[in-house]
Amino acid sequence: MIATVWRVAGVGFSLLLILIAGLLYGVAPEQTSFLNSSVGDLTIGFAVRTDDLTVLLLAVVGVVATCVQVYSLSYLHERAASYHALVTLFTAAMATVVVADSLFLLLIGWEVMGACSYLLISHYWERRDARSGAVKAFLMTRLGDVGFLFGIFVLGVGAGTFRISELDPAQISPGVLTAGTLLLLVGVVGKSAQVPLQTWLPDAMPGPSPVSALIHAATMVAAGVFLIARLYDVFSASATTMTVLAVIACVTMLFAALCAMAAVEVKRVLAWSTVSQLAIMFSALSLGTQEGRHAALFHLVTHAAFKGLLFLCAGVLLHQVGSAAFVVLRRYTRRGKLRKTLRVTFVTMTIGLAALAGVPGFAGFFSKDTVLEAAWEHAHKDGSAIGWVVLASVGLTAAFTAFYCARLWLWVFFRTPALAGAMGAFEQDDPMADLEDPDTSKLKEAPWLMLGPLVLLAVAAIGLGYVDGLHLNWVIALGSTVLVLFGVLPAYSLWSRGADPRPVVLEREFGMDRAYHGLFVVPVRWLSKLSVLGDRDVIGAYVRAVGRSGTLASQGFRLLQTGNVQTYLTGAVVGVVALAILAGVIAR
Amino acid sequence: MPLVLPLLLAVVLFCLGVYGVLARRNAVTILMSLELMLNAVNLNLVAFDAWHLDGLATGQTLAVFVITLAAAEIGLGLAIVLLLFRGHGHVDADAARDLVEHEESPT
Amino acid sequence: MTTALFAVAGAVAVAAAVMVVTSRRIVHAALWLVVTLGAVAGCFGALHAEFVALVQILVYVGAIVVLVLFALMLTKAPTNPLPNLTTARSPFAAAVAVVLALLLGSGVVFAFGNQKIQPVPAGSAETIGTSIFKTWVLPFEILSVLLLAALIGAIALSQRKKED
Amino acid sequence: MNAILLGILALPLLAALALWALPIALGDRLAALYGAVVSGLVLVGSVLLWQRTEGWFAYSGVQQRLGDSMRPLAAVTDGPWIPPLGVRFHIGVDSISVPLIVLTALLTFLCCIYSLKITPRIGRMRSLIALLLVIEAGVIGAFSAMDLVLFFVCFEIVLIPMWLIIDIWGDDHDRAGRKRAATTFVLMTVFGSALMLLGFLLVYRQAGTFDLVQLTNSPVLGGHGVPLAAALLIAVGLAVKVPLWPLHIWLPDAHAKAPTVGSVILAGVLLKLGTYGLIRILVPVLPDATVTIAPYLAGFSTVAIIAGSLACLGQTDVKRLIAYSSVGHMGFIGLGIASLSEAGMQGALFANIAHGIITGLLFFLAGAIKDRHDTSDLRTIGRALYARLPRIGALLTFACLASLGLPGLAGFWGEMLILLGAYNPADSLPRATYLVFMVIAGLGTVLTAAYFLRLIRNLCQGDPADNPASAFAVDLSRIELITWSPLVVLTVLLGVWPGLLLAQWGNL
Repeated sequence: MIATVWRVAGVGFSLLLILIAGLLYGVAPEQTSFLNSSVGDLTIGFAVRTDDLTVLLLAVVGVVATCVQVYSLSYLHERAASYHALVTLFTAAMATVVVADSLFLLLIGWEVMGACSYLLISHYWERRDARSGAVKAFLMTRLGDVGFLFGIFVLGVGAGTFRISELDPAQISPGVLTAGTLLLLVGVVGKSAQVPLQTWLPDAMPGPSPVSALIHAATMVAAGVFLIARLYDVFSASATTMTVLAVIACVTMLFAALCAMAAVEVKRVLAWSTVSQLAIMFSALSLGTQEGRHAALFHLVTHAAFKGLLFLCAGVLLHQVGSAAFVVLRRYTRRGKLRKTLRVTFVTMTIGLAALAGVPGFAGFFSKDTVLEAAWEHAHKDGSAIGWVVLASVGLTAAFTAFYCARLWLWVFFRTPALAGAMGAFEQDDPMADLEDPDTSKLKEAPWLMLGPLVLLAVAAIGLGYVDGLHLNWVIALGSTVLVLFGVLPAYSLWSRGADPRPVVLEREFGMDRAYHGLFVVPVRWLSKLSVLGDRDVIGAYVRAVGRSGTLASQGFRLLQTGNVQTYLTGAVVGVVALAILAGVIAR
Repeated sequence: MPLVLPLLLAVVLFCLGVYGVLARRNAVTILMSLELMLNAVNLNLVAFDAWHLDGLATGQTLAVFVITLAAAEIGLGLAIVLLLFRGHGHVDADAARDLVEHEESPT
Repeated sequence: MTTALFAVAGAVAVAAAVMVVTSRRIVHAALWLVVTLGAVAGCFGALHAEFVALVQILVYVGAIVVLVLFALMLTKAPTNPLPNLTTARSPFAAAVAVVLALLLGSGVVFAFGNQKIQPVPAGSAETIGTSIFKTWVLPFEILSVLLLAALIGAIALSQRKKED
Repeated sequence: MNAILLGILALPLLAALALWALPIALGDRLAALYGAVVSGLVLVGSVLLWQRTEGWFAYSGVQQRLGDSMRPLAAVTDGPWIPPLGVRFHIGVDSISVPLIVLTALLTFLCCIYSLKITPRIGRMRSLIALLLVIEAGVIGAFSAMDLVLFFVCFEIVLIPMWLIIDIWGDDHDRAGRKRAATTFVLMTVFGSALMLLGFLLVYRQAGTFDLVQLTNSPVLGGHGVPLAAALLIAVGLAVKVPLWPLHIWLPDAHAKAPTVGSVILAGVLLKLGTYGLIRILVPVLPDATVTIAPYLAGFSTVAIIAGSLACLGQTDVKRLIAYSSVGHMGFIGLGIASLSEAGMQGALFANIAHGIITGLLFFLAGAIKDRHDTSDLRTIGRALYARLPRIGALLTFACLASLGLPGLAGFWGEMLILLGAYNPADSLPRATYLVFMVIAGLGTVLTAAYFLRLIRNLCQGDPADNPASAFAVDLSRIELITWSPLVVLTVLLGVWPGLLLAQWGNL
């Protein structure tokens, strides 16, 4: 009963968000603040605002949340009540972030999202990887949030107010501005899993797929982009932060794309792809121009649509086939079995992958092109080095993206023409996986409750491209299509030869996860043992020593009691004499 | 006669008494030296009475009282010495170590 | 003249006291005690405190020393010279006594260095009797109670246990 | 007004004495009921005291002298108590002490209700309730004392009952451990309060009065010499109680061996005496000396945060873990006080209340888990608590998230204001060191998150197949729900609307 209540509440709330977004569309931007209390000369309080950015994000969050809630109705049955409640709480937190005008209200939404993602990743808490993935996710985002909090302090105290609308970059001294924005950047990097703090997103995949779709594709990780867009004039006012952002974005883009190319599980590929696409949005923002901001937001919207779609399709694969690993899915590709039975999923996943790869005509193509155009204009007209770097890296990433999308698509849905189905491609670590025919009798299409959202998102993945008007720069459009081809052809040729050469360094994702474990987790565990022993043996020893010294002293004095009456008398007389002398001395 | 003469005599007698009490081994000789100390006190009282002359002969009265007190005290002292003798067979004050604290097991 | 008498008696008293404290034979120590007490009684006489002198001889020499001699007899005190007369601490005790003597002596000399005693005979039994029974009646009565208590105490202490 | 204050002071004491006078045959439930009624009255009385007091009476900024316009205390009763010593029975409340008094009354009331059904295995309920009431009276007396000696007396009254509670009703398996823990607790605290008394006497010698109101108006100036010595003594004395880092080792043992009710009162209320003493006595009365020792106090507090969190990471006993987390949180409060800025002070006061509520809830939960498994050792309790005791597991997760300072819950605002205070401390304090402390404290919050999540992972999550439910593990009972729901509601209320408390200290 509780489960149905929360299911209805979940779907209702996300629909409500869409309704609010609709109502607020076109309303003049204004802010209201409430529950303020003053601390010294600063006021700590809450404030909300509505403007075009809020409406846009509310719409995106609403749509994706509705799709996820509906999808989860049939996807998930055990512990549904807590699941739906947490997803609703998450959606509310994301809405708070989007609507907040006071930095503290934004921080509250920001960290409640982190907590919800922790709880939802560990939804299947009987699985080991879910437990460890959840803790890693929360700690890394929490580390980022500490930087975020310090950033709020620096900016708030510098500008004398914690209200976003009142943050005027002119009043804040450049040093404080750069420090504040850099610290906020730490929070953003933590939350959107950019390079230094990126290892938690791929490990967050054991969570249910709808959660991955909502949190780790569309909303939470995009909150960083939203924050920079919201504080865009503050961020663009400090050049150093922009260069740092550009560097981080470009590095993450290439890093994530390379890792995606070597991943062997559908959700992990999509996770790395999300990190890479987010980096593209950040690179657009780092240009510092209004076109950059517009391109980033446009890419954010389209990305939310097609990445959400892809994760939900992966969910269907997981739900129907039981696993999303290439090695398992390949067994069902004989005579196109997978394609024919999961027909709708196949079509929608193809649309999603096409949009992600940037195949012309799909939403991804248009949004990536706006990013390329913004980079080109910034580089060409303003002649800034960042422009050229961003242009080059986005182009390269487009090619890589096309490569891993085609690889994923071909390996999952199509049987390689190579001899004996290219046994060695994925199975070298799974010796008993002979490619015999699994009984595909039980394989059947997902229920309509799951397919509905897929179709809706598929339509969005195509339609959204045209929503922003068709002002295309033909040269760049042609260039990006060529890049996509450069990505797809190698994938096709490798697939046709049945080989999947995964370099070890990419497979282990540059060893960063093990390095972090060695650098931080092991020393902290060692320090904790030291602290516990320190308390028990070092400080405890001193306290016990004080106690022991008491008893030792008393034993010492007991020796004086010899039992001889005369010694006592002598002692007494000596005492009297001494006192008499003392009295004499003092009297003088 | 200078007042200080009897007082110095009393001091000497008193200190001899103290030495006797602290140094002598036999309990009875301790009591004897105690008597010496009391005599020194009497001497002091009488000397001050002669010097002060308050008309009431306070010093000498107190001397008489001290003498009676000494009598009572020596009676009891000797009773105790007899008990010591009966208990231990000797009256050596140095050897009577009953008051010592026995080393019980530390708690 | 009284000063000379007093000095002689004092010297005798001190000599006898030294012998009491240091003599090796305990019975001799008791007898030297008699001489000391007699000399002190002489000193009282020199200070014109005749009644106190007489009481001193009567009570001290007559009663207390006799009691001591009885005690010596009862505790079978050896008459031959004792080998270890004083305890190991005697030098320390002597030092303490000497320091005490110096302290008290200096105190007395410092306080009453130049005082003189006028020889006014006021020690007769009649003056002592009037002062005891006029001003010092209460202490006198309490003293009698004290003597009674001492008496009972002595008896209780020397009670022979039924069993042994 | 002062009748109410006198009432809530005298009522628990008289009730305790009356309880002892009653015949032994008084049943446990009846005694608990009696305790509940009395502490309920005290709670109502304390809430009545909560009226719009004119902000913080004591001394705020280091330079900004309070001037003559001393804000009047509420509910003042001022009578001569020991005339020759000049000691007066001077009690009064203002916006600092009222929230703490309400917290004390609430926690004691919840403990009495909790004891209606759930009683420790050994010892009689009758004297336990009486001891709780005596502690409540002592603590409320300390919070409202406006005279140094009266504060000291109330500070001491509280010790012996807590010692008895740990000693008699403690962990029934380990008798020697119980006794050692209780004795270490009392001896270290008494050592601390002896030093504090020395400090008070030095202050008396300097200022000539014990009265806090006069001392705050004409504080003992001078950053070196006797005022510094007095400040040091008082600081060390209170630091034992706070507890700050090197003097904290009595806390884990005391909590591990105390009964549930004892732990809640010890953590929720007794620790606040130390921080309240710092705010009420050290800062206003010895301003310049406090400025001299503030960086060291901040240093020790930061070490306490890190050492406490690290120690938690290595714990296997639930109650010891929560006790060490209290060391970490009190380290935060110490840092807030040592920053001597408005934000820092308000953060410390807010964190005081928040810590009392959240750690009270945590100890109730730990006690419930311990009673159900008869041990508080994580390894023997087993894992997958979500499967066996879903509601208690959910509540434990909520309490852990609140305690690690999740924004939106009470734990966040205190720590955030403290970090803000450390960001711009009072002008006379070395800004650079405080920035370093702020960064370390920030990392401390990550460590705090680490050990709480580790607790949830090792206790609540896990494969239910290999963790069968223990025999008498019944999930949340009705009495527990009633006792804990006020704490949960307060945590959320203070988290969503911090203005409720911050407005009290608004115009510093």
